[in-house]
Amino acid sequence: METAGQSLTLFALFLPFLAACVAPILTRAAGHNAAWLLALAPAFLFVHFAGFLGTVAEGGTVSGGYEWIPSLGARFSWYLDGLSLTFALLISGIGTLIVLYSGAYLKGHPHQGRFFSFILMFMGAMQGLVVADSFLTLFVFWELTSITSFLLIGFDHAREASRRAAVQALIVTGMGGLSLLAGLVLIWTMTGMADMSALIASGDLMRESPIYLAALLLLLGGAFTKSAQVPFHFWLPNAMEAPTPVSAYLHSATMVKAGVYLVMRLNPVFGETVAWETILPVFGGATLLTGGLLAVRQTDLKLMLAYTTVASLGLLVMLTGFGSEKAVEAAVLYLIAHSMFKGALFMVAGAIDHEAGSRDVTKLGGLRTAMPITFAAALVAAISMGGLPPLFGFLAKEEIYAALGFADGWTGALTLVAIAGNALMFAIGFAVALKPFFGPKIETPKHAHEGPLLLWIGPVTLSVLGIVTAVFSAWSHHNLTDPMASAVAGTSVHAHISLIPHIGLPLLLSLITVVIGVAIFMGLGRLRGQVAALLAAIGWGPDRGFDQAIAGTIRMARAVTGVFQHGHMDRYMMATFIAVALALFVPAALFDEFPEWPDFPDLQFYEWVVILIAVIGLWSVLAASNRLTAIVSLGIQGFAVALLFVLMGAPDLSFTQFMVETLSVVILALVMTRLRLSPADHRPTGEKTADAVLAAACGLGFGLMLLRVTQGRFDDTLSQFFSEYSYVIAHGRNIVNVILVDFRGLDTLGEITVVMVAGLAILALIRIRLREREPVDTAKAAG
Amino acid sequence: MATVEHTETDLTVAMITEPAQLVDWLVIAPVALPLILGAALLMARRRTAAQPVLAIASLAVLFAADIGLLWHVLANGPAVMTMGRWLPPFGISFVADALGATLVATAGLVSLVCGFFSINSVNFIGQRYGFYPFLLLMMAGVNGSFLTGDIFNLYVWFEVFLIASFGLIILGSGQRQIDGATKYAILNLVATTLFLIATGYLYGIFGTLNMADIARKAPELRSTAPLMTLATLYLVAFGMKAAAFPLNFWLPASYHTPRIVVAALFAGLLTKVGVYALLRTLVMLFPPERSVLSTLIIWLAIATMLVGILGALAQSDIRRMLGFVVVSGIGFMLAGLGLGDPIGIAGTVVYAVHSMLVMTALYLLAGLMRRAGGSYTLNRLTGLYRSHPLMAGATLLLVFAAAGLPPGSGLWPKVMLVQASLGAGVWWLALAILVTGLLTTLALGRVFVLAFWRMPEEKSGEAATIESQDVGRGTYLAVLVLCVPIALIGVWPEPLIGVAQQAAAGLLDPGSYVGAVFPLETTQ
Amino acid sequence: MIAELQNYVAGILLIVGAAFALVATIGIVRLPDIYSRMHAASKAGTVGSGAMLIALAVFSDDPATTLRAIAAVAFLMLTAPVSAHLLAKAAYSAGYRLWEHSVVDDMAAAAKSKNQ
Amino acid sequence: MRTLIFRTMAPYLTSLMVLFSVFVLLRGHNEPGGGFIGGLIAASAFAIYGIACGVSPVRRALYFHPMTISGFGLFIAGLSGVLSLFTAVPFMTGLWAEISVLGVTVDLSTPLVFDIGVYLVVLGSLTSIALALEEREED
Amino acid sequence: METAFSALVGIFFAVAVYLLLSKHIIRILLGAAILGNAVNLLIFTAGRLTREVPPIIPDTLPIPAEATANPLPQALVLTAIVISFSFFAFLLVLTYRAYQELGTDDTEEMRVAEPVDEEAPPMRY
Amino acid sequence: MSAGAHFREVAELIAIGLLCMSFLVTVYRFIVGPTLPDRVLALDLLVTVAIGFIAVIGIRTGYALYLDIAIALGLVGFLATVAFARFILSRGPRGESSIEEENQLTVEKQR
Amino acid sequence: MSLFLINLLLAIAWAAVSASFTLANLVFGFVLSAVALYLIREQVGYVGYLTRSWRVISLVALFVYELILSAWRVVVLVLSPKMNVKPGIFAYPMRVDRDAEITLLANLITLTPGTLSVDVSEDRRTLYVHAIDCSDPDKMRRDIAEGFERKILEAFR
Ligand code: NA
Ligand code: NA
Repeated sequence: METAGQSLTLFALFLPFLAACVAPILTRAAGHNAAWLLALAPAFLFVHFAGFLGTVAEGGTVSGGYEWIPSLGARFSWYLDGLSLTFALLISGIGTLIVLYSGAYLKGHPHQGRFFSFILMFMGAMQGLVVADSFLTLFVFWELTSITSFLLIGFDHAREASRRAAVQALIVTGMGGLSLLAGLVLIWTMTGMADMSALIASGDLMRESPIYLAALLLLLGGAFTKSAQVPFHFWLPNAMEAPTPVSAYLHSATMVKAGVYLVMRLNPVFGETVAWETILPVFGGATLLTGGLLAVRQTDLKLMLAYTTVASLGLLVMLTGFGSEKAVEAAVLYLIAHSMFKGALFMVAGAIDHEAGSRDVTKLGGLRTAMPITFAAALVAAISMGGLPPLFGFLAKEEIYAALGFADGWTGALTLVAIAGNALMFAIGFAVALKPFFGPKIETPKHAHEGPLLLWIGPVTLSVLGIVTAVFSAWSHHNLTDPMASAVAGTSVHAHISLIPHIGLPLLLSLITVVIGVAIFMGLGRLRGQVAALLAAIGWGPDRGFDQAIAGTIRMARAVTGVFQHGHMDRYMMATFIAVALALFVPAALFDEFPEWPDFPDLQFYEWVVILIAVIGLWSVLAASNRLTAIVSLGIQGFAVALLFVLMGAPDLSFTQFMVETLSVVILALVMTRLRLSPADHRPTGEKTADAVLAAACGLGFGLMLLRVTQGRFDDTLSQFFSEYSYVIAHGRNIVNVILVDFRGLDTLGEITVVMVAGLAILALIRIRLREREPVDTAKAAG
Repeated sequence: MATVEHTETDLTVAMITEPAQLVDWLVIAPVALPLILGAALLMARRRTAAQPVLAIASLAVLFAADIGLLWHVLANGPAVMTMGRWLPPFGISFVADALGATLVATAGLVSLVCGFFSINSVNFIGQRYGFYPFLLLMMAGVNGSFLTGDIFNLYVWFEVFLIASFGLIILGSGQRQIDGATKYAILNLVATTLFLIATGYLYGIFGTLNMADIARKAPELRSTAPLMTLATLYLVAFGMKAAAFPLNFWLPASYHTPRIVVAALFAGLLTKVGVYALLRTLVMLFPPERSVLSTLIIWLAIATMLVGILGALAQSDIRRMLGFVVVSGIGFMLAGLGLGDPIGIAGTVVYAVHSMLVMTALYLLAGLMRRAGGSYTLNRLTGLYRSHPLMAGATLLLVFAAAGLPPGSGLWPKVMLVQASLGAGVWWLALAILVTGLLTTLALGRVFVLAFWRMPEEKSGEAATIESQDVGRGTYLAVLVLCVPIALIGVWPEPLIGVAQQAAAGLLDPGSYVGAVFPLETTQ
Repeated sequence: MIAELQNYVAGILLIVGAAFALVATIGIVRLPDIYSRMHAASKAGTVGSGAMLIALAVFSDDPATTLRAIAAVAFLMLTAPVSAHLLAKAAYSAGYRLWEHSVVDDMAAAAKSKNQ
Repeated sequence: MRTLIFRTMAPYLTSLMVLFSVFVLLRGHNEPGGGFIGGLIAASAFAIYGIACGVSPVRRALYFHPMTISGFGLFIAGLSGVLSLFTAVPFMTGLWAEISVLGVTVDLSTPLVFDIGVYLVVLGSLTSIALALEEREED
Repeated sequence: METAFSALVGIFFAVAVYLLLSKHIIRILLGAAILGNAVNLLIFTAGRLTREVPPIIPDTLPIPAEATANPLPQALVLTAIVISFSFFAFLLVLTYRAYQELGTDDTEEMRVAEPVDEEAPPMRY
Repeated sequence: MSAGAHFREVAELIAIGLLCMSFLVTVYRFIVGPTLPDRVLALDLLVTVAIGFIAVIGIRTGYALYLDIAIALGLVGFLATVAFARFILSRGPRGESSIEEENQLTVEKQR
Repeated sequence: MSLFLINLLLAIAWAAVSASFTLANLVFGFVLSAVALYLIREQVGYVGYLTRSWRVISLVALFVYELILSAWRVVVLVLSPKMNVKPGIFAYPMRVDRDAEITLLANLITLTPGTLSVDVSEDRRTLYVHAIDCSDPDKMRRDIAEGFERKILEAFR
């Protein structure tokens, strides 16, 4: 691990964030042309990571990192094998194109700088995610992708649909993030492994671990939400509210693939088990079909693409969970292909929208002459998507069928699912690529013509790359597919597929797919109507469910809050004392902390009398027919307490108690003078009884506890000390006073602070109102 | 008058003979400084113009002292000063360990920031009737609570900050303030009285009040004294102070009523003192009792988290919502307490620091939003994203921080607490923590979406009745200043987590604490 | 000898004082209205407690204590009539009526004539 | 309360009580009493004065606002603790000095200063409360 | 003695709690005042009781001649009395102001901070 | 023990007994009322009796220091009465219904 | 002059309560009482002369005597099995007209047998006195006029 390389990688990982910081400034200075400069950041990343291609192709890995949170045993570390490297290259490569594309797409937008900033941050997050080694690094970047995508999806924030989509994405992927966190931490806590590299090296350990299933489900929770697997698929099409560059980026190469990345990453550890090979194909297959079918219904170019993305993600998950090296290889090929053609198609859709002013496939037509370059790019991408030669998509499609085969009922079913899904995607792909361009020219809101260089350079590049990588399949296999597939499979895998197809079952299946696809393409309009009717019949979906869940949560929250935060002071107080009573009795009962039965107290008769007076005073406060009597009664009990202090050798206390009691009564009387109070407490007897029972319980509990405490031996070391040194060192004969001003002077300091603050607070309470009423300072006399 | 005889006595049996170093004074400075300066400010009550300047200068000095103390403690271990030179446990000891020093430093920062914020938001009347003295004296109370090593003295400092908080809450003197203050005052008074009651019992059992002394005596007394009931009483008392379910009601009933800077201070400081006291008593003094209570505490933690965050979701007024978010945060801190292992306790400490910063910032931010958008209610606030992008940025950071998402500080305590609960096999606690995180995202995310993203023309109903005002730069700055440590902790939490682990270790094994207080008897 | 005398005098004063106090309290129970009761409280009560304070003064050997006890009596004498007066005036002004069998009420007459 | 008898008596009672309060304050270190009780007595004295003669005379009599007195009390109580900074002993360590005035030795000590601080705080705060409440009566 | 005092403390607490549970703040205040006394007696009793001998050192001796009442709880109670008195005074004036502002001392009618018909938050986005 | 001392001790006990009776009788008046001034008067007398009580305790225990409490009581006990008088005075002229009720009570009691 | 006297008296009172008649304590007491008097400076008006102090003393003696007598009458009244009282409030026209004298008179009346000062009329000429036995108000008026009021006038004029 050479340090220079390490720090360069670190720099590369932070570069997008740095670029994000300067983006607004740059954009303010250079307008949309800032895109050229800003694109240098992902380009740098691309070049930097491309430098590792050789090492990784040779089966090596690149890892590095820095101490980050040693206290938790977490490093900021990265780990590059075939899987991460391929992803890194896709992210930075497509990222470069997207930045350029955004330059044109949002040209003149008042917040273009902000947009650059967000998309670069997102890119940084995504980049970090795929190269992260330590769990915490991974998780942080994972959550950052959720957050930045929230900002991107809500970029068009003035529209409620955008905001809803953003919240939806945040909540759904956030939920997944939490699940992921739980899974990672579970593994971390139970096995002590804190790094991906360590985890993938210990598959057997994991598979036999008792936490296997829990960890698997938690991690898949993260992956499935992020990758929009049924039933979490709904957020992805809604996210199309975002500006098209976002869709092109997030939903082709990056965010949604984070889940796929995670699933692939975990394959060597969690794969080859029944759970893995059941859950993944089932969910993936369901997602494939759902996505495909729902795509049919759409007329918006972006939404059509979005649902096919859902379908593709399902396909990828299904393949990864299939459980063979071939399937892994197919998944890898398809992933690379998908990133290129889907990115290109989204950008095309955006370009059409940008230039023609509409994305509705039924309202577009005949644009091929107006937008020839775009058209060409779209066509090439659609060919790849349809799995036709000579594009990379073809290789992927062939390999898929080769992998699935028709070995048994299970694989057969999956194959059928794959065929259905692929056919649907084939149809949609061509619908997107052909319908707007062919047929009679339809007038569009804007007069359509070819966009500027920045707008088409992206799709063209990706389309061309689709051809190049397919033609030079040996190179791409060596450098991308094989290392990545090896990493996913956990063993060395070599792809042999090329544009020259093997005659056999896979080719046959491909042909079937094409035939069905063409049929669907032809009958797309009718099929659209049928699917729409079907969905209308069902009438409910997770998307509506989301709204209901949110509203329901808020309603439930209001209900729960109404129960606990009801605003009734007396019930708050009751809760408090119920807690107190429980605290006094339950532990005492469970741990035998009640006092022993006491002897009858040996008091002098006058002591009894004083106690009696106290009790009478208390009773009188309770029984007072009006509150004024109660106040005077208060004086009686305080007075009795003061006498008790006299009898128990506490002159200072008695002194103070007398004074304080008197002053309390004085202040009470002064205040009462101004209050017009209706006579006391007319509550129902039931309430009074409940209060009385609770009060009696608290009183009994406090009394018993005190008795128990005083029955124990008492350690009077402190008081001995005070008696001994009060005069000798502290020069005071009144030990209580010496404690107050010397031994424990700090208590007194706090106490007088309380007195002073209370005085000031009371002054404020009284005066502020006085001033409000009379603006002129009446307190002038106050000096 | 009795005459004083200056007899020669052997002082070593009663007093500490080593001279106090200047650096030892750092232990008392966080209390002595604000107290004396607060008193001085009160004397200068009529010089309203000078009040903020003097107060902020005082708070700055205080913060510098806090930092000095933290630095000293981290470098040299717990620092002790026993007042009046009396040997502990006879004099009142102040003990600054990692926990106390960290919380004091955080509180110092929070108060300084709120001091800045107050320049624009505290009017003449507020200044004249003691806003700044209240603020400084509340800091004295809060710092005293964090640093004192004597349980009765802790009660005194509780009361100091409580009464100062009363003063702050009523300064507005409107109907809402008065109503809120009434409930706040009465319920909090009951809570502190419960604390005092428990302390009375404790004194009757132990005959001492020095916490280090209690910690070392507890094992002997465990078999004979009703420590279980005592510990439960402390749980109830401090649980209520900390606003733990089901005794949390006072907080949402009052925290939204005072002026916003006051609410920010309260949210940042006060409930944390309750949590701190829970840590000190249950973890340091009564560890076996704490383990018995741990299941209960964990369920209370879960309930606090969920009830808190559901309460937040139910609100339309941002301030009320934040009150519930504070409660929910208490649940997180209780979780660590309930788990009671090093990582859980450290998680609680990290959460406490995080919450002090974030909740203060959020309340201040609510104040900014009110000034910029003319309202506190989500039903009326709109369009701030366009008009106040910087505020939007700060809001995002704070929302993510509160929800425990990167790059905010809240991620780390969440991770630690999940780690601790999964480590302890308490998966439902982990679940609750994560669900609460999600619901926090939803609740606060909605604030951002509605107040910032939503545009004014869309909003239904009448226009905001209050004209939006100019947002003062100083105020802005205050919030941004708080954002810096929040983001910093989010990105590089190591220092804080390290300190928190030190704090947790100190609580779980009070040997160093006891040793610092009783240096001569370390072999005990 | 002096000590014995002190004991006896103090003892007698104590009993007398306590008896006065008791009579005062009986008085406030037996007498018919607030104004009459005040007579008992402000006279017998004060004399009773004063006697007991003087008992303390007599009993104590310390001149300081003796002086303070006498001072206490003086303070008592100073405050007792003022509080009685205030209470009576307040009660009267507030409208608490005299006992129905009272024979004269010049104050009411004065008030009536003033109102007319 | 506008009664001639009370109004005439109150000033004398007040000064008597203030005297007594100082007495209680000063001997508190050796016998029952001290700053707190002294302060309470003094505050009661001013409360009586205020009730009898109205608030303004009391305010003029005190010259300083009662809360300022209270603040000053806390200030000197706090400072008395800080004095020990200069003798290298902890906060609030009692320092004792004998000062000879007119041939009589007077003991000055920080605990005494502290207790005076307590006295002033209590006096100031409670008087402030009483006067503020009494003032409300008058408007 | 401690037994009798424990019982008395129990009664004090019971009465205090009963009053605190009222709906009227004035009664709550009376409860708070009694609660303060209850706690003071509790602390005082917890430090164990000694009849009549105050903790004061005679003029002629350097230390007390006989066992005195425990001075520490006295000091603690003194502190507590002062504090609870301050709080009591504050609460009282607060009640008075509440009465002025809200026209009631019935907590059921004091619903400004937590209004009965609180606005629901927006359900949309 | 000398005869005088013995006598004094007996006298102390008698005095305490009488004072205790006084306390209880006063408290009786307090509870019975019926008017607020009656109760205030009872409280005032209670304080006066307490002064005597403290004096007795002072003699009984030999601690003269209790005297100071008696002095303070004498000075401030009166404060409570003043405050209540003030209170009675200020609410009186408004002709509040509760006073009417109290008068009613008084009349009934006396019949 | 009069202020000085009161000051001195207070200083002596101080020495008495603090039980130390050393010079220092007296001086200290004097300073303290000066401060205490300063606080009430506005209210301190006319005060009698030292030269008539003996009359004051005789007034005090009369007062103490009357007080004990009064207490005794209360005892008799209260303990008599059949309580035969004829209470009432009578007006007493005063000759004294200075505040201090009125106050003194009123207080003395209160502390003496069967009478209690309720109020002073607004014109400060009439003292309303509650008497427990008001069967003959004129006799009571006479007693006061020739007893306390005369003594007061002697002592202070
Ligand atoms: Na609090
Ligand atoms: Na209290």
